[in-house]
Amino acid sequence: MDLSPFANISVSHLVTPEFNAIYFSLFGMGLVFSGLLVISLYILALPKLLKLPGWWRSRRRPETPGAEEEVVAGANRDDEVLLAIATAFYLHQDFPEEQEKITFKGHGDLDSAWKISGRVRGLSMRNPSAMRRKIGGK
Amino acid sequence: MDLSPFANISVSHLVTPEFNAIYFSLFGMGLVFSGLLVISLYILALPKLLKLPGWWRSRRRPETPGAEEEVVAGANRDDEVLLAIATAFYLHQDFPEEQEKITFKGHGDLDSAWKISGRVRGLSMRNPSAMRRKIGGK
Amino acid sequence: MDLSPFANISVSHLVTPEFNAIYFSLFGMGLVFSGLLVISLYILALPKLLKLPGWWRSRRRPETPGAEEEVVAGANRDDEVLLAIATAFYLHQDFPEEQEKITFKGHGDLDSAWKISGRVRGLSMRNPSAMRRKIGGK
Amino acid sequence: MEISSFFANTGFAHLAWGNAAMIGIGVIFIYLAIVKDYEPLLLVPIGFGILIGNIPPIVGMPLGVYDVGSVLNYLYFGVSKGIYPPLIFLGIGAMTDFSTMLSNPKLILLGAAAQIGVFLTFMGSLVLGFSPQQAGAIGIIGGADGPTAIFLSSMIAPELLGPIAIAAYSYMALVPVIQPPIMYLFTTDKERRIRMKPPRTVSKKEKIIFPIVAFLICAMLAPGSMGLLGMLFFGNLLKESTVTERLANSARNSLIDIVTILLGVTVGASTQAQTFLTPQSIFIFILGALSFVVATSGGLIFAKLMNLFLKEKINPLIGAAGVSAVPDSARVVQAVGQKVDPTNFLLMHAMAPNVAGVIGSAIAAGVLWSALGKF
Amino acid sequence: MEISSFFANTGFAHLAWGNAAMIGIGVIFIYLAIVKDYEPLLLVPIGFGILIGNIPPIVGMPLGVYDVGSVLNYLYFGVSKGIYPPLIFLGIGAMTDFSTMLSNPKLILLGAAAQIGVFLTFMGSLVLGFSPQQAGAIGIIGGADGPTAIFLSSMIAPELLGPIAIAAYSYMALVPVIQPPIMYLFTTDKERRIRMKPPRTVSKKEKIIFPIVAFLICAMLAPGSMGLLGMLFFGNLLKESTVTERLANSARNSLIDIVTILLGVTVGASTQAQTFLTPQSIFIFILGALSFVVATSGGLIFAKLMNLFLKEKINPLIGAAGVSAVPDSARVVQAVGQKVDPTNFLLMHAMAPNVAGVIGSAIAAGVLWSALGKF
Amino acid sequence: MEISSFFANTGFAHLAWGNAAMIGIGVIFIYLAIVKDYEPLLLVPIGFGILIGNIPPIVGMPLGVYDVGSVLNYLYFGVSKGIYPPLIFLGIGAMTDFSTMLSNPKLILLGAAAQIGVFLTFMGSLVLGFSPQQAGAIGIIGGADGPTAIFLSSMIAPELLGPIAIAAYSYMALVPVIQPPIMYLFTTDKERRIRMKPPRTVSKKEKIIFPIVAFLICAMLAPGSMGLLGMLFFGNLLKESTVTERLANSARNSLIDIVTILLGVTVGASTQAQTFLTPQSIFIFILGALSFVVATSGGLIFAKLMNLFLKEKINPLIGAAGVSAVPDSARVVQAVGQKVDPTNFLLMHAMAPNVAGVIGSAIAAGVLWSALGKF
Ligand code: NA
Ligand code: NA
Ligand code: NA
Repeated sequence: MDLSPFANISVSHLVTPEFNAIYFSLFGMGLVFSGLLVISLYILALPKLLKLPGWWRSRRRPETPGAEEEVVAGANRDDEVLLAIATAFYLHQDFPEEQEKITFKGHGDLDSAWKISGRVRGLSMRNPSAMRRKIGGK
Repeated sequence: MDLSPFANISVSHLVTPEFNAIYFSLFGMGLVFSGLLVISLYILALPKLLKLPGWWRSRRRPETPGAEEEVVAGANRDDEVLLAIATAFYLHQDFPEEQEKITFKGHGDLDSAWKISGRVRGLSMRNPSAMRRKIGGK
Repeated sequence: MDLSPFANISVSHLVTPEFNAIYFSLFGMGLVFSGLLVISLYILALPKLLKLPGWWRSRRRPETPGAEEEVVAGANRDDEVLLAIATAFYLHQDFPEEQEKITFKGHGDLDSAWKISGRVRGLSMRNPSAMRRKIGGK
Repeated sequence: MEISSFFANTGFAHLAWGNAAMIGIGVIFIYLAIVKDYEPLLLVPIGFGILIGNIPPIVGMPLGVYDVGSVLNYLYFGVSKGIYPPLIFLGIGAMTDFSTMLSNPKLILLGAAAQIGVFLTFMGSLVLGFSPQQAGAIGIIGGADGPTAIFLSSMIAPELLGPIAIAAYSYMALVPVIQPPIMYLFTTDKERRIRMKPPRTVSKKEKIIFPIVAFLICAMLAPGSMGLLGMLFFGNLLKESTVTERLANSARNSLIDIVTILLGVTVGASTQAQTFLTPQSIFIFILGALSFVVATSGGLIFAKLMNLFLKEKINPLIGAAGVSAVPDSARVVQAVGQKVDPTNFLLMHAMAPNVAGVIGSAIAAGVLWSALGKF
Repeated sequence: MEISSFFANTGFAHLAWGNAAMIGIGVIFIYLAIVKDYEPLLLVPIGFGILIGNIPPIVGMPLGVYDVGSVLNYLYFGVSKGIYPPLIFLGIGAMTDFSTMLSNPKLILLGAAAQIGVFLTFMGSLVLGFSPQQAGAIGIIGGADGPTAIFLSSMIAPELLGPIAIAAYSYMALVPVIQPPIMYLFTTDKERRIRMKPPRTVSKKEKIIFPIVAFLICAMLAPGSMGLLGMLFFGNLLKESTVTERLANSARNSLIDIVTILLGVTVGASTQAQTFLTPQSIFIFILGALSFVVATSGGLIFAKLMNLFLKEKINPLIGAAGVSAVPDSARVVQAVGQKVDPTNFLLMHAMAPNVAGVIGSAIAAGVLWSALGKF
Repeated sequence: MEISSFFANTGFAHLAWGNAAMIGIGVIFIYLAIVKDYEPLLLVPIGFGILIGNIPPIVGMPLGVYDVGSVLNYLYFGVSKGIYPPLIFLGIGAMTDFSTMLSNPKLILLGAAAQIGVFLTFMGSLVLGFSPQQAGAIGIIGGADGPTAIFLSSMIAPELLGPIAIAAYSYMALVPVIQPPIMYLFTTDKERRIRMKPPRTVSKKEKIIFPIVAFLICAMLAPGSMGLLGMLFFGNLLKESTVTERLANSARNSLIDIVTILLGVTVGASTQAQTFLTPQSIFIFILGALSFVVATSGGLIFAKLMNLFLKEKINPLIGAAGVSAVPDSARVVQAVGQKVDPTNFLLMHAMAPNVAGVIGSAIAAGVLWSALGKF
């Protein structure tokens, strides 16, 4: 085809025994439309679904977790705060000169950076106001 | 060679029928020198080349772009500012409590971070003082 | 096994002619214990080892380096400071309008970011107080 | 070993006019990126890659992207196997905010309408004598998504990957030049003045659930789009989940940057004049331009059609954003809209068809792949 | 080419109940990660990966992790060849502070005791009819370290990699649910109130020398653990050396994030119902749960044993941290301890067995590999 | 399976004196990096890699860099195929400021003069009985650029890659020890006092155009240098273009860090005593030291030669910076210069030959490759 690029031009290529390009293209556009149509219908439906009471309960739980959970979550929330104080104090005795830096490092390493991001998020989620936001702004 | 490393030492290795190492080394040094010499000559010549009027015009254009460009560029410059205000206002109504954060996110995401860097640069380039700097300090 | 998962259950698998799993498991636990035991013994011993005079001297050296070293290290310490001033001054003349930015860039690039981290660390290590910290807190 | 053979090895000896021309094109790409600020993050790497790719090749030394064992060949692996595009989609997903789309779902259909450019170009390519596989890969240029175009052609028409990728990225960069005339042609001044009411607030929960459901819908309908859309929606979930911020952050920064650098420079380096400057390539560029025109028109016309049925009219300009080329075409809409009414902010509304267009062309690619990948 | 064959290609046609079930599991993983905040950095990628992996496969299209030439297959390479786990250990080493361990070395033995879970589960798996290699890979689930489990099974039982990885990460995420009951069972209220005196200061020099010597000891004893522990201690040296901060920083941020994303999504995608939902997998999950229970008990009991000989008692709760699952099990210790005495801070002390447990299970993996990798 | 075979598997059983010696060397590398601050970003990874590489190998277990299928073997791929060096050059380019070189181009020639070290060492190696390919790879040690040395030897003498890489990085680290004596030997006190006038300001446009033109010149003259210099100048364009800052940023941070970690640790791990401790290696270290001495002398002498013709004299000390080893040799120049005149700032001026030296040795590598890569 490189030698005579124009030789091979023909509308007949559109419909061959084994492949009907027009038919296929219509089908393809149809599939693209139906895909995005389903998505937009789903988006329209979602807010209503989220209103259903059942959902509320299941989503509410985190705000008032079960006993076992409470212990862990609750304790975690406290220790984050108390631990910071304890750590700051204990480190203060050892490296008075570089308090801030080490305090930060100490905390950052004990409660590894790798996990802290998730943890902090977690706390904010348990925090009611953040939770409210998460459930839908108002 | 591992067994008798010193057995194989001989100046004769420098010049063999198929490879003259001395000749080659001289050539190699020559090529290295010529390469860096051409670069330094080019560097000496460049400032003079950049003085040529033709260059000026082509480089100046961005400061006074053509009609079509103007629309887009101009509009972009404005909307960055106005949009920020509009967004801030519109978001303020919805999430009064976390204005800054969301305002930033909203803007950052709409006008995706992926492109914003390029965009901001672009604006600064269209900004005359920045342009002056770009063209050469004075 | 997929067809009749329960058919193949038998304690006899633990001890076969070619592999004694019980024997092996005891050995495995032993190896795990011995490994961590050796580590903990080493940790117990280390502080005492570090007290040995020989160690002190070898570790002290950096605080009072040999003549040759002194030149380089000493000079480096000074030039970091003086160079900053010199650079700031020399750049101030050329780009009065964007002093900070360029000053920083200029310095950052001359004394490449790639190396600066190592360098700065290096200086702090030569700095007695930092050194003291490095040797053990008090 | 003769010194003369050295001069034979220096590039000058082999420099073909084609290479010189391509080097010129590479410099123009870099110029457009730096001075005109057209898609600089893509055109600078591609432009420099074109320079690298057109240093005349040396026989027996593995240097070019096509020389087995060369470094460029190893880096090109991510292009030729279609690995880089999904990773780029991962990063794009981690930086995309679908809330405007969620707040006004009917605008999504504009992103579907623009895909007409893909299929008309597909048929046009068949007419010009390209094989169905090649035609499909050329058609996807109309999707205005570089990664999608590279992914599909690496799967069904690898022999055309270079010209298709260059065409796709070139026209994406030229969107501010290509689209405005078409937008003026198909819209009246009155239509361009239409204002749309601000989008509703979208709850965090909607944002979190969206990528999961949207992925399932698209992947079920067109499994071929799974690779691209899976990563796009996965990246978006990392962003919206609120608990994986650090992963989303690395995905939309170091990961996408590194992949973009490698993809750009190797795609550029794949344009050696010897293989690139062919009549086929010229056809591909013509068809590519056509596809952008058709896609833009499709979005505009469909928007006008929708207005026949909608109570509260939409501004047909935003139909042009359906071609994606995120977010440039949305910016063009904003710019053109503001020319007639400086206080009219269409950018937010245009983002909905814009991101929908990304999904639309990924689905189209999936359909083309599953239909043409077989035989 | 028939249109009907298209519908045949759309996922719906093939959707098996198994796939539907797995998709449900994937959604649950994501739910637990986002709402319950269980190991979100792992469960979100794995959960979404499960969705991707259970889109019904299309014959002839390379889409899944097991289809040669598919993008997922290339990304899965890092899992199947055991490349990702050492890189993750590199990042973990660059963020781990061994100082609590250095300040109270006897607590290290608790990390060894917990490995009893590995070997008892190994024997249990043999009894259930698994091959020695498979049994070893299943046993290591008790190590409560995802990367270690993936590494070992990729080496000696690749056919079980999917279920083992999922089991390991699931139970690591469920540590806050699994461990507390066992901790209450094996400890008295009085024991839970034991306070431990604050750890001594550790000199910078000790921190620098530690990773070097520790690596040599472990690698000499169990060369099979070299790959994982070499990277772990190397990363830690980068962190402590004070002169390679920028390398440590990239290792614990962009590198580990990128690898975690790729590992998570591909491991998730390896759980296609067709290969995943087997009686073997059910056994593996039962054995995995067992191994966590045994490991926790082992740590608690050994702590009580040590108290028989120690003058200043240790709080047996910290024995439970020996299973690693860093740092969640240490947090559970802190939480349970504070329930009886809110002013008792066990977290620091629990970190010692916690990181020791990582080393311990890596050694165990090395032993299993060198013993079972051969025949 | 006998327990005895376990002890046979533990490293102690196999520990050869050679391994012990190499482990000692690894520790020394780490010591020099941390305490003496010699090139810590390279010596720490290499040093730890030496430890990893000298844990006595276990027959039948894929652990070392040379064992097909081992993790280290996969990571070593980037070294053995020469993929890492260009990526490192990409990052170096993205952090290099060529403005001092642009402001005083005649100093560039000093970077050429220093390459005499490469070619004399090449001839010396031939005399010692190395093959031309091996001799070329050994000669490039005199280029004082680790990545260049690794790249060339991976292409023409892979069997010597280990010792060459170690020698190159060792001597780069020892530049502050090796160079000063030579600098005193070849320069008079009066010469060391010479002051040079501050460099002129370089316009942004010059900085942007430079990498493009410089690349074309170098690649045309020595296509073999294309891989390294293409990436170096591409990275520099990303930095200077002002529109691709985010790409330059990722290239000079996460990308170069990750590649440096992997390159360092695998190169270190390639020094198993069994293959490393050979008479060849000893020759290579002797020749490497020689090459650094010759290169330094070459730069100094050529600077004095230039002064015979120049009106405004240059300080010959900066000739020593022509060996590159960026930026250490430039720092040594600054330090030695300040010893005689504390108010004389040579660092800026020394950076010109310093970066020119990088380009010079890449060209030399290209020449050697194209000449010796063939037969
Ligand atoms: Na599109
Ligand atoms: Na463990
Ligand atoms: Na050099």
